[in-house]
Amino acid sequence: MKKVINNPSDVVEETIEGFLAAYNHSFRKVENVNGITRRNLKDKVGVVIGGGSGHEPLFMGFAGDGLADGVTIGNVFAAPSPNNVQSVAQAVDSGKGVLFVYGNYMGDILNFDMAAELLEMEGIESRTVLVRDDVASAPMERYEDRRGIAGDVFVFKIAGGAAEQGLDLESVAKVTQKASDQTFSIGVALNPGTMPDSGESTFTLADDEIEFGMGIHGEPGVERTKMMTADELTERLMERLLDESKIDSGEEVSVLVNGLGSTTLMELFIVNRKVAQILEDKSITIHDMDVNSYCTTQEMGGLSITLLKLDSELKELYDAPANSPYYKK
Amino acid sequence: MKKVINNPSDVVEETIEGFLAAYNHSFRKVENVNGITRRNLKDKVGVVIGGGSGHEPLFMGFAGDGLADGVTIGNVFAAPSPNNVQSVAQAVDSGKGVLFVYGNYMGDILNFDMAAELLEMEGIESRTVLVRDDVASAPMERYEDRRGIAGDVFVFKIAGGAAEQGLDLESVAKVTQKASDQTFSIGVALNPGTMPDSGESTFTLADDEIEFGMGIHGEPGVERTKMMTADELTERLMERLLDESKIDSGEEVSVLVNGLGSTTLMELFIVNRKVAQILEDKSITIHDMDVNSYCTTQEMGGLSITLLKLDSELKELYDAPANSPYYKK
Amino acid sequence: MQTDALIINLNATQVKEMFLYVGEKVRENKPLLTKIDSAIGDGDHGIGMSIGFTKAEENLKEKEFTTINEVIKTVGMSMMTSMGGASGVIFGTMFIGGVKGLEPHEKLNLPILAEIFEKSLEAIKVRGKASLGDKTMIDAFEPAVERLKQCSDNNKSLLEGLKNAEEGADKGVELSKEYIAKFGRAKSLGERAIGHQDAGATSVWIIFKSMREWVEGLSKHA
Amino acid sequence: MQTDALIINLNATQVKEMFLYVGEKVRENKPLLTKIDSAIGDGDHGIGMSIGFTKAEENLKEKEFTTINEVIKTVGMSMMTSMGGASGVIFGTMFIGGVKGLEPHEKLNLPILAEIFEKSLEAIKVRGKASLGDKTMIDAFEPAVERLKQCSDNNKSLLEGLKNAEEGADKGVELSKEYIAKFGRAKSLGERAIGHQDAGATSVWIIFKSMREWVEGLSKHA
Ligand SMILES: Nc1ncnc2c1ncn2[C@@H]1O[C@H](COP(=O)(O)OP(=O)(O)O)[C@@H](O)[C@H]1O
Ligand SMILES: Nc1ncnc2c1ncn2[C@@H]1O[C@H](COP(=O)(O)OP(=O)(O)O)[C@@H](O)[C@H]1O
Ligand SMILES: [Mg+2]
Ligand SMILES: [Mg+2]
Ligand SMILES: [Mg+2]
Ligand SMILES: [Mg+2]
Repeated sequence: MKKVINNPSDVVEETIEGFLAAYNHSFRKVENVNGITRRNLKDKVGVVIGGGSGHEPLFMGFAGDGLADGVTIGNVFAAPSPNNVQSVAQAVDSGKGVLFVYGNYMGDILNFDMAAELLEMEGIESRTVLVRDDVASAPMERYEDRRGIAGDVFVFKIAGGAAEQGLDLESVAKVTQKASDQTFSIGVALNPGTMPDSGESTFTLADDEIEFGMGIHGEPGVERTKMMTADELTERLMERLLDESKIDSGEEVSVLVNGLGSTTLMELFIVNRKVAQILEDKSITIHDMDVNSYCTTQEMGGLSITLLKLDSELKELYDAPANSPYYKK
Repeated sequence: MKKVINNPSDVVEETIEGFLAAYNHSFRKVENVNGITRRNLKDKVGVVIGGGSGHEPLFMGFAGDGLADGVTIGNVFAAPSPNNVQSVAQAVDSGKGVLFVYGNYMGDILNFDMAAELLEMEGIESRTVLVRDDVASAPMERYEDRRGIAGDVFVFKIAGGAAEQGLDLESVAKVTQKASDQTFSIGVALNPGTMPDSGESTFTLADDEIEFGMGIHGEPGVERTKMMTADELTERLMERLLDESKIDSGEEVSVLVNGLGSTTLMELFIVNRKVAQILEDKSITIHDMDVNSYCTTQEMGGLSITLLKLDSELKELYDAPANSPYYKK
Repeated sequence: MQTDALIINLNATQVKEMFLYVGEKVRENKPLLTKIDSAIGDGDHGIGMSIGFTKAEENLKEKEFTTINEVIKTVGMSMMTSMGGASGVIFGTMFIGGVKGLEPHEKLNLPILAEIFEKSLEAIKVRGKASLGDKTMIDAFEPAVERLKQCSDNNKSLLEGLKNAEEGADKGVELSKEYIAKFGRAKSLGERAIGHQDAGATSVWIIFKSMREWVEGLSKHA
Repeated sequence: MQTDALIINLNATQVKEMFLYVGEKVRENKPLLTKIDSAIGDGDHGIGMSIGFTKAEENLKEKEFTTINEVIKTVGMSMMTSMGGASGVIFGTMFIGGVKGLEPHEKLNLPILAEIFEKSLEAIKVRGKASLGDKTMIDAFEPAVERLKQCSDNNKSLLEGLKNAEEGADKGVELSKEYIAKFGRAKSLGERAIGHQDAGATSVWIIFKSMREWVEGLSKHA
């Protein structure tokens, strides 16, 4: 796999430099660590998101007005270190505390939790909301084991919206937790991505095979099957998603059809068309649909579908303005 | 190559349906043809863009406030038919005439020109601006042979901005033509895309080879070389681009680093970092940088760099608000 | 059994049947055309021609025709409106261009066919600004049209005319290998296009070949 | 020539040299560790450990040390701050955890090493909530620490202690193949993880193996 990179050990630093070269007017680098913050930080709860890199535009693309204030960026597929998290949190804290929002992975938890302890010693209060949207990653009985995938986007949006409203840390954490609890995703993998460092594929799949429920780091899914049509594939995904989420007729959702990297927008639109048909057939109200490649794994092929079940509080926050280079509402 | 599609002959229709399922509030389908228009059309010159599909989010993603009013969509890599172009133009015309903006390809010219004749018979006036940004596609002496690639985006932006200002058709065409004349791009290909219909690759390249100047349909480029680092590659591209465009110190540009499909945003940022360094070294002022995959060729790997040389008129139009699902200013 | 010489006129229904057969053959050759266009173009010519003739079939089957003008116009309009691409207009014009302004005919014979395609050729040249040797479908179409005229001038049968046209197209395809492309997506290839035949020229040859086959079949089995 | 029994104490500079050597060996094994992590994890363990020990080398080389606490803390802090991932905290804790609150020592001997790693093991368990048999680095580290303690209790030499620890780690790695992962990215594999050794456990084994090699080299050449 050819990658347009220089020294593989510099990819994260250079990615951040390239991001800031373009969006320098709105963001600045946090000194000494791989992290960024918004320039116009406000007197409000700071929202810090992050995780391993390699999933661009996640996470950097989700800092901005009505979104995150700071982003802590690990190496490719590796959680950021405690001091990285800590430095970003310090940079965004206005005295009102910091909310961490990130996907449920052991590495991230270890590092963010350690950072939270260090911050506490400095008198900076923090709360954490884990994103656990991937319904294929563990059954409901082991909900706490579910991983975070593209659903991140919806939870970041709600957290950013709530913080922007000026709520206190406890309240921002509470509504963000609700958003996380109401966010459900499922994905399907077609082709692997490759690690920029080693050029190794994240998994292997036969030419005519796909895997339902595979994670964004190549974590094993729930079923490997033959390739099928877009409509069949979408039906399979939606069936499982509606079943797991218990979202039913009369309820209202926002939808994200997320590409994993190399899957084209054309394909995502074709899937989205079927998603809309299925939701309409089930009398589930579509509040909004977003079709984009927000949470990628290098040039991995495949997609995920995310549903955020809305109540009036979440809907108001979902609709609140948001503005970053890669996400706008 | 696995593609998430249904019947290959339905990809364009279903892509449009999926797009409209998501963005139905802002766009509507043009009856009987593969085309869309904005819902809130204004009493102004209509801007119609389009071309073959398969390059998503081009072209559909560039209709909206301050952008195009209508989009005429051909089959994969095939220009839209004359009646398709005509129907979209009729749908957007408010009596002030229609500006066609599209890339310089024989198929597109044949179809748009024929549509223009048909429109003239109906009393609808039209003008055409061709985008010819790809400096690698023909030498300056054969400027009229240069193809249009990602530079489309800048020219669409200016056309949309000028029409939104309420200028008359002649004036919109004139400033759009200036933007086209001042837009310069060059690309490099790493891996082919595949045709959704046949699954055929658009070209072949050895595992360690890249091709400078290759077109977005796999048209042959100017040089096939071994893979190199991101910095070397960017230097090569920028040298040629600055040389061909004659953009020099003291001048001001907007920059687009465009991914061709499967090349990751991480890689595009790494390239953008170097682009910024080179422009700064040459004392060329960077007005704006955009790093995105706007003009793709299915899952083709590679990227292009586009420079729009700004004067005060173009700068004002560039900065004017624009809002579509895939492009915002 | 009818002899060659007897096949002088085709009525509108026969012309319709003939173009249905042509469409079948073009569609059969989709992979070939795609492969040829892949070598020096963007690989979609087979797809486009297939779409065009599928639409033509749809529109032809739907109706009864009394004039051959209507049949040929239907083929052309189907291609023009459904295909897109360079070849949508060019091949659309190959049919529409020749019947535009032509007085209605109930029968097609060689002189009329020659007249129609002569006008088409002109229309294509006006539209696309290409001429013989530019590595386009004209490289096959122009020699085919010339042969039609010659045969018509010499009072040959329709079948004889088509046989000659097919041969002319075939030779044109061969010659197109030697040309440098001046139009379309092979243009930037320069010298590198040499050795590869033009996709559109190949389609022209297939069209004449299958017209000839159909008329030949009629001669044998009628 | 010094005999095994004579290697009782290492001063701070020697401990520093030893960990520079350990770092070299871990970096040499980057492809192996990556491969193991690829089988059931996300394939970045070798990269992470390499980054950590490169940073450790940088920070160790930069300074003269008087206490072994400082050396070990430097190794741990380097890993903790540079690596990220699960293993950044876990392997950082493997070093920092043991010297936290420990009175300063100028020399490292087997009892002190055993004490340090015993504390580290506890700290890792508190942080990561894993225990023996959960298919983590603990599967190698816990038996290694036990062997260190036993040898220390029996007044064995540092080299003897390290030899035993290496053996314990090695066996732990073997046993880790049979476990189902309860933590980290292999967790969702369930039964499918069986047969594959844990990446972090393998790192622990490499660390003890290279500590042993370095001390052995010292015995032979000193
Ligand atoms: N200006 C022109 N005049 C005549 N024929 C042309 C012209 N441009 C292209 N063609 C024909 O069209 C063919 C390509 O058709 P097709 O592949 O369907 O369209 P596109 O080039 O838009 O992909 C060429 O092989 C050539 O024969
Ligand atoms: N909770 C934990 N306790 C102890 N060790 C752990 C824990 N989670 C993961 N590990 C160790 O970390 C190793 C994985 O490290 P690495 O691949 O660098 O991080 P990541 O899992 O974040 O990709 C595992 O093989 C395991 O030995
Ligand atoms: Mg990892
Ligand atoms: Mg084409
Ligand atoms: Mg073509
Ligand atoms: Mg790992």
